[in-house]
Amino acid sequence: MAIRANPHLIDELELYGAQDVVKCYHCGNCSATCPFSGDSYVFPRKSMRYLQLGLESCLRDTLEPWLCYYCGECSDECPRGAEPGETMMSMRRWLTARYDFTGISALFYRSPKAELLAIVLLALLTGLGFVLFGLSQGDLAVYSGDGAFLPAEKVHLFDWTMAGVLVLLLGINCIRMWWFTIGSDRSIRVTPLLYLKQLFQVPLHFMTQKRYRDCDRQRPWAIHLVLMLSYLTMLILIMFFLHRVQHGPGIDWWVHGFGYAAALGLIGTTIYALRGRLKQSEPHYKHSHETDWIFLVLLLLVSVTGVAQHALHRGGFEVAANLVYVVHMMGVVPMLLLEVPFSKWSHMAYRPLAMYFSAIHERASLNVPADDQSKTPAPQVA
Amino acid sequence: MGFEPTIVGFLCNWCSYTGADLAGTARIKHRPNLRVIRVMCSGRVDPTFVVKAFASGADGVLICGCHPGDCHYLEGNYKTLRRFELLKRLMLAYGIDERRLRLDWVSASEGERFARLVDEMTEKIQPLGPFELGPAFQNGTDLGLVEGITPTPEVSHG
Amino acid sequence: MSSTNRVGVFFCRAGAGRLPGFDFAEVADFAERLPEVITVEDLGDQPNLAAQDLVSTIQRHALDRIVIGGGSPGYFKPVFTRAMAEAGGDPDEVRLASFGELFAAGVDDPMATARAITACAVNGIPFRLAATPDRVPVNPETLVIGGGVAGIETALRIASAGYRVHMVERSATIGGHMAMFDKTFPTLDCAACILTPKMVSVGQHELIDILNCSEVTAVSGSPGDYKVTVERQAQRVDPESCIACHACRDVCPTRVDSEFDEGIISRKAIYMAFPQAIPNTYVVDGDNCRYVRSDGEKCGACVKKCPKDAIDLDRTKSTKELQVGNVVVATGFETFDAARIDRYGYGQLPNVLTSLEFERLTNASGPTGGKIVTRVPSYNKRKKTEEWVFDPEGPEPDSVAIIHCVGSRDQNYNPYCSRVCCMYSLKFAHLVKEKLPGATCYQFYIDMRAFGKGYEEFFERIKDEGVFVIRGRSAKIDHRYGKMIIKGEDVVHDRIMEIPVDMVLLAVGLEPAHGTNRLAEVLGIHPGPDGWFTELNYNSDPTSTNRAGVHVAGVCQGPKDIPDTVAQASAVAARVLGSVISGSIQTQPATVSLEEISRQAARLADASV
Amino acid sequence: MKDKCRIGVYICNCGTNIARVVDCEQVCQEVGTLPGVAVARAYKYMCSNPGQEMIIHDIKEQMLDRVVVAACSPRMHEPTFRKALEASGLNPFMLEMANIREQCSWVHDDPQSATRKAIDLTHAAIRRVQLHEPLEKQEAPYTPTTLVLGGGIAGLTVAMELAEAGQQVILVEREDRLGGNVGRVDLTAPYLDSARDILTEKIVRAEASPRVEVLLNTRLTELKGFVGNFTATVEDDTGLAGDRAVGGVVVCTGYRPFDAGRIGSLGYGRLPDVITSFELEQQLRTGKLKTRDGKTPRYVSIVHCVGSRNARYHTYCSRVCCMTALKYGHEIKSAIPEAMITDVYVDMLSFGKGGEDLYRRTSELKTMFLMYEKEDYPKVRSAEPEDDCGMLLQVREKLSGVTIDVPADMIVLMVGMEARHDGDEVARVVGISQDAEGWFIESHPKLAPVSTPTDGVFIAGACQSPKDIPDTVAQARAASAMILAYIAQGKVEVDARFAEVDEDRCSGCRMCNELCPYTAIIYDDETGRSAVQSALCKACGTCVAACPSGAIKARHFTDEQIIEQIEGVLAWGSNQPS
Repeated sequence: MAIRANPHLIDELELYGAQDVVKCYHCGNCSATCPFSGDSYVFPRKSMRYLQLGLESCLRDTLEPWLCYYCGECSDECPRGAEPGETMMSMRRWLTARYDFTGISALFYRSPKAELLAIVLLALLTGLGFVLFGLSQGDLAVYSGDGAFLPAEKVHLFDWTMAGVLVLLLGINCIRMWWFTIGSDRSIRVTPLLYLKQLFQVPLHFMTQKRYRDCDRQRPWAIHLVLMLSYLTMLILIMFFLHRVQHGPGIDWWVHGFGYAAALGLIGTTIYALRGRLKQSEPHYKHSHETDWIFLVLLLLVSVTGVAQHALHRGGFEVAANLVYVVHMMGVVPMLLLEVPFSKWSHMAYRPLAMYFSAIHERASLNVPADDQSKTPAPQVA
Repeated sequence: MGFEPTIVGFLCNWCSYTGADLAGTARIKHRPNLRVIRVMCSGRVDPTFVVKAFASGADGVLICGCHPGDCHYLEGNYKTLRRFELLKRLMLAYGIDERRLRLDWVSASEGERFARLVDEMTEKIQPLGPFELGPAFQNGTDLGLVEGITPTPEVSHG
Repeated sequence: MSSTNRVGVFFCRAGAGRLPGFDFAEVADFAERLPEVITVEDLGDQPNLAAQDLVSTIQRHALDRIVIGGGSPGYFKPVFTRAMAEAGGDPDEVRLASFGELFAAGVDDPMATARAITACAVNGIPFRLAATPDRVPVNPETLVIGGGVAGIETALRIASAGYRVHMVERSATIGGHMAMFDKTFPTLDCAACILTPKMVSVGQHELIDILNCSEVTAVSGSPGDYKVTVERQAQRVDPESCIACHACRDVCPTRVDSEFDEGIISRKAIYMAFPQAIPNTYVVDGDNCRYVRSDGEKCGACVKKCPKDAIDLDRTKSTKELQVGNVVVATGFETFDAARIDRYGYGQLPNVLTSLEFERLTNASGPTGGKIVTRVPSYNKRKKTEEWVFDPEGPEPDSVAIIHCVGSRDQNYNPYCSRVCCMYSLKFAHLVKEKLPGATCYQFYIDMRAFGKGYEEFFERIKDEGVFVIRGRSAKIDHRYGKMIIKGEDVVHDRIMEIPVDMVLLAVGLEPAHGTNRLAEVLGIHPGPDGWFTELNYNSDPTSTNRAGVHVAGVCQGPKDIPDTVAQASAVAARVLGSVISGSIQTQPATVSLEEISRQAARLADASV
Repeated sequence: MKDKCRIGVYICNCGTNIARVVDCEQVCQEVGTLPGVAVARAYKYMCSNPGQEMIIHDIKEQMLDRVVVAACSPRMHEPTFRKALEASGLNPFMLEMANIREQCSWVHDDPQSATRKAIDLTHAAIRRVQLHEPLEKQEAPYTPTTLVLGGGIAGLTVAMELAEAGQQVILVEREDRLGGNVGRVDLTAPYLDSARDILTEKIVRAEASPRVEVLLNTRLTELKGFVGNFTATVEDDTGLAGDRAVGGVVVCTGYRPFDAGRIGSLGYGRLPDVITSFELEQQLRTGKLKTRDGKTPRYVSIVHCVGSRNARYHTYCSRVCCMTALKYGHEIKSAIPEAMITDVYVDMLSFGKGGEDLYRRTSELKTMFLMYEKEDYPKVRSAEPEDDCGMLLQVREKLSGVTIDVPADMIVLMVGMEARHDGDEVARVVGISQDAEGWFIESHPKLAPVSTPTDGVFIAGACQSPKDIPDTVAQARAASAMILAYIAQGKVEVDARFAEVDEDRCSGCRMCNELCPYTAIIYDDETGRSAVQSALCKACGTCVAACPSGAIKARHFTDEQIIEQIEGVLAWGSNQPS
């Protein structure tokens, strides 16, 4: 069956940042340059072709954009300036929107203004909510302990509720991702055992980003890993030790020690990334979608306010600490609620999942009698 | 080792000789049995040349010209065609197998056709074995058909 | 056509990259004052124009002729034509005032030319028709710069008509790159068989003077009568006396890389580029000669050895003044420096060769006598180092990969297509298959550009010979376990190829010869953005330049294969002969008066009625 | 006479071209002992300067009076070696060549039999050359008027080039207007300049020039005579014929577009909105870019290689279609900015100056490029109402591996170039040949790209093979250069190889008079003998073969020479014990 070409898809992807893909003339240089492109997955060229031809379903069902870590080698050596790296990035944005069943993601990527508006609204709502809540039950001059403006156990409860919502939203999106990429693929048969056997891939890739390290340039991997681990540390601290985190004014080194390290990591890497994007210092910083800026700014804001409330609390400026806490929450809530399921941050789920799915796919397709896999091409006699 | 016949080819300068050259530039391999003699036009091929060739030990004779209608000299090859009919009868009279003599058309662009022609002709003559002068032929020579035009008889063979 | 046209002039700046520093306002101002012009609009650099807006503009002003001005106004013509048709006007009355072409070629007063072009378009007459050239007397002698196949062809054509030609060649021999080639595509006849007889004819022709080891340093004068200064390196071997006996070469102690053999073997400091060189005499490479470098202190062995006393190492460079009517520039090309792309490993990996190196390797008169072998390590006693050399008895490669578009079609290097690489790569594949029937041969290409007579047939034949053609540009060459691994994507079969090969041939593209810019300055002509000389008009005058009597032939105008080069070189000869036979040369008019335009327009209108 | 011959025999290795298969040393040794042979040498490149010098040196030093060169085809280098003989003071006709490259080393693999053949051929040449006679070249005046066949861009360029050099031109055009196929084009690739401006200039100048005689609706029906002295018979539509004396002829008859209807799957002729590139050009010129039912197309598809690069139609590439298609991309986008353009191609041949740039710019317009396998043409069908487009084009897209339906309201077929249907008539009249595809054959693609085997007749432009405008103009000028060189010389050398009648032996039967295709043999009533007019004779030798009394002699192809050659090629075989 022939698939109908959709000449408009390329316009759509342009909104997601794929401005230069039109220039590609398919020399294949990018795929051959990419250290990940190999036996079972050959990219980025093929995905770029799907995009140029508007083969929406092919593009939706591919895992390839998630296998790319954007080292930028391909873009550097592209003879036409087609920016394959950035195109893959844009496809990841587009895929995020496709996995998202609510359509919010698509709205945000296509119209960053809408995202900004949503963030501001949600922030104001959060701020208002927390101020009203704080005033209703606590004292603005108390940061922790009894009568705290924002008591840790309540915030804790709030955090866990929010986490529940996030997991639900992201979970549905992840299932959709599974359906598109594996579930609906009739050409392979995946046994439950295989799913189980490969499950280790998810935490492995989540924690180590080990594939990223195979890129020729290792620095981006290191930066990304620091950011990722810092964030994870912070997440654990907040989700499980919030009480001890907020406790003070004395320093609880067992908790705060980790907190300091994580905060340093977060602030350091976000500033590095922002600086890089401003100066376009590295290939993967050359092109910035509006959502990239929003994400980084939010993350920096949240980290800085987190550190600030901690410092103010230690310094005895309880009122200021509480106010900054509110601002902190005004950053945290939109960041988590909007970025995690609908925008850039969803990739922390999709990427390890993609590694998992690709490993499954690879093994499952080994069972299928494959066409000629030999390295030497058949003579192309007409 | 099989018998390798020697064939004398009369090729017109404009089409067939060029076609044979084209077979060369295109490296179309063929049997090495043909010995080409260039004439300006296939119409130049005097029947005595053919007789002379057989008399001198050729196992076959191939005459090639431009395709009918394409002659560089407008209609020289038509004249060849008419003359060829006569020649065939002469061959018959001499008792020469008619497969040993062939007239065909090769244009300047038909290198491949030329190569095929040489191969075909060689393969056809091979089973016939070396050409032997029949008595009739010798009589013919005695009659002076060939003698008349043979130049200075004192030429020694290399 | 009545003389009361209602003309609208529209300026489109988009794509004005061809017009650096162009003052649109000035031309617009000029256009406004032309009698028939009703409206002048500057449409800025919007790339897309809405037909509906244009229709209403046309109807509002009741325009019956439209002139689009700009660098490449043709890009906007269809929408104007459509608008004109929809507005009920005559679609043929959409005229172009294209400034780009003359700008690129370079004219003395570009704004005056732009005004004239606009006025011509407003009057509905092509600029080239209105601008009738003047004729000035011409000196019948011609200077040909460059002794490659283009220069040779031009010189022979002119000389065979009975006119004198001076041929200036930078290197020691004429013949250029073609003399280095083994076979030529697609007929595979040997380059030497075609070229050397022509070289012989040039050398023997009494009307052709060859000035080898010479360069043009200054040109003055006006069209039809140019004074040219040629600087000639010291002629240390008297060409009249030299009998090419090699005695001098045998005693010369200095070895340098042979330019003719692309450095894969060496030559002496006194040398003849190749045995068939024209002029067929030895020359001294002053930069490397031990005697010259030491100011006569050392060596001088060749002088004593010469049986004809033809060598005088103390001679110095000389200059020569020539008076000519026409100058033909045929300076050709040099190949892209493959070392610029480090992932191909050229210069590091001994068996990565450029196309010219392979031409020499496979050439019967080359260093291996035409045997295709790989380089092997060998101890150089003189330099006391290990180096990789071609040994005629060395190992033959089992597999050869050919990478197309090296340095071409790549915005990081040269964005243009070099036009000949596809075909010569196919030729290489054939030579490999012919000489090493057991070898495997791979071609990595992007688009197969087999466009000439018999080329596509040649491509088919190469495929039938069992050459693997892989669509996909190879990205890199790794070196593992003593083999080179070439990595590329086979984009048609969607797989990554990692093929171990013994030899890689880089189909390097063409670049303007060094010194092109300086020569352009000396001659007052213009190299384009890619560095090739700009012709006066791409379509109708592909061999003339903005300076009357200065012509471009062959690759220096843009990459070309041999048949196209020969055709273009003969075309230049036609221009030269046309002028010398008629005794006068046409100047290139850059402007034309308004009176002349209206006079011509009236004539044209009468003619077409 | 023969005994006293001193023959020099030179065997060329041609690099390895000959030496790879033929053992040149063995040839040298074997023929060196033949009677009459004074010297036999083998050398790497006989045609190079040292090679020629060697021959000249030997002629002088060894007192040679005849030379045999065993090398490439005489069609290639006979003139070269003749010049060498001349340079040494020998008559150029004292040369004979043995073709041991094209007809031996290049076509045989077995060294032994190839060497045998080379020896036989060389032997024959040695035998033949002994009977060569010095012939004197003759000169004839050159008429400085040129006949240009075809009024397209090539013909107009030749005409103007010659007219501007002050020479007379007769421009013969079969149609009722000048301009040819370029006249149907609006803008040129890659800079989108006006084709009309280029043509108008040339046409107006040609029509106004007192030196150019333009004959419209006219054909060349006969060309008699020889270089410098042709008589051309031109005939117009009404059957009115006239003779013109011309010195040279330039054939610029161009091409015709491929008939797209021959490829059924593309739907040309079946579906109204499948049009050819020439029809699109017409729409662009008139500003009416519409589908057949008057709508503005939203989807336009351009299909490359229609009739080109396909063994069933034409194997060759038509060279200009890719660039033209890229140009259309821009033009359609300009006329209809909202249109979606798809470009279905095989390989993108944007090779000329500015070509790659045009390709990139067309890509940037979001043109969708689809690649199909050569010969696997897309299939066009009418769309269903729900498809929201006029037609669907099914392409097996190579770079994605997916079969794709491309929506299209208008499909433009880039029809290739084809040799004109009247090419064979032209070829016959002017005496040139055509290749298998019908293109005129040049003498040599690199040595003489515009010359033909008939002296004084040149070819230029797309009648030789597909070409774009700059290449056509270059070729047209190249042909002008050849003509101008003749004009500058003012004379031509006439082939010394003509037939002669031995009056003593001629019986006056007049058989030859009828046979001669050039009516060069005239019967003299007074003497009762026939005589050949040497300038008209083209040396075919038909009369020689036919003369019952053997009275006619073909100079340089005498009966004796040919018979000697026959004996030569067979000499070795007859010496062998059978």
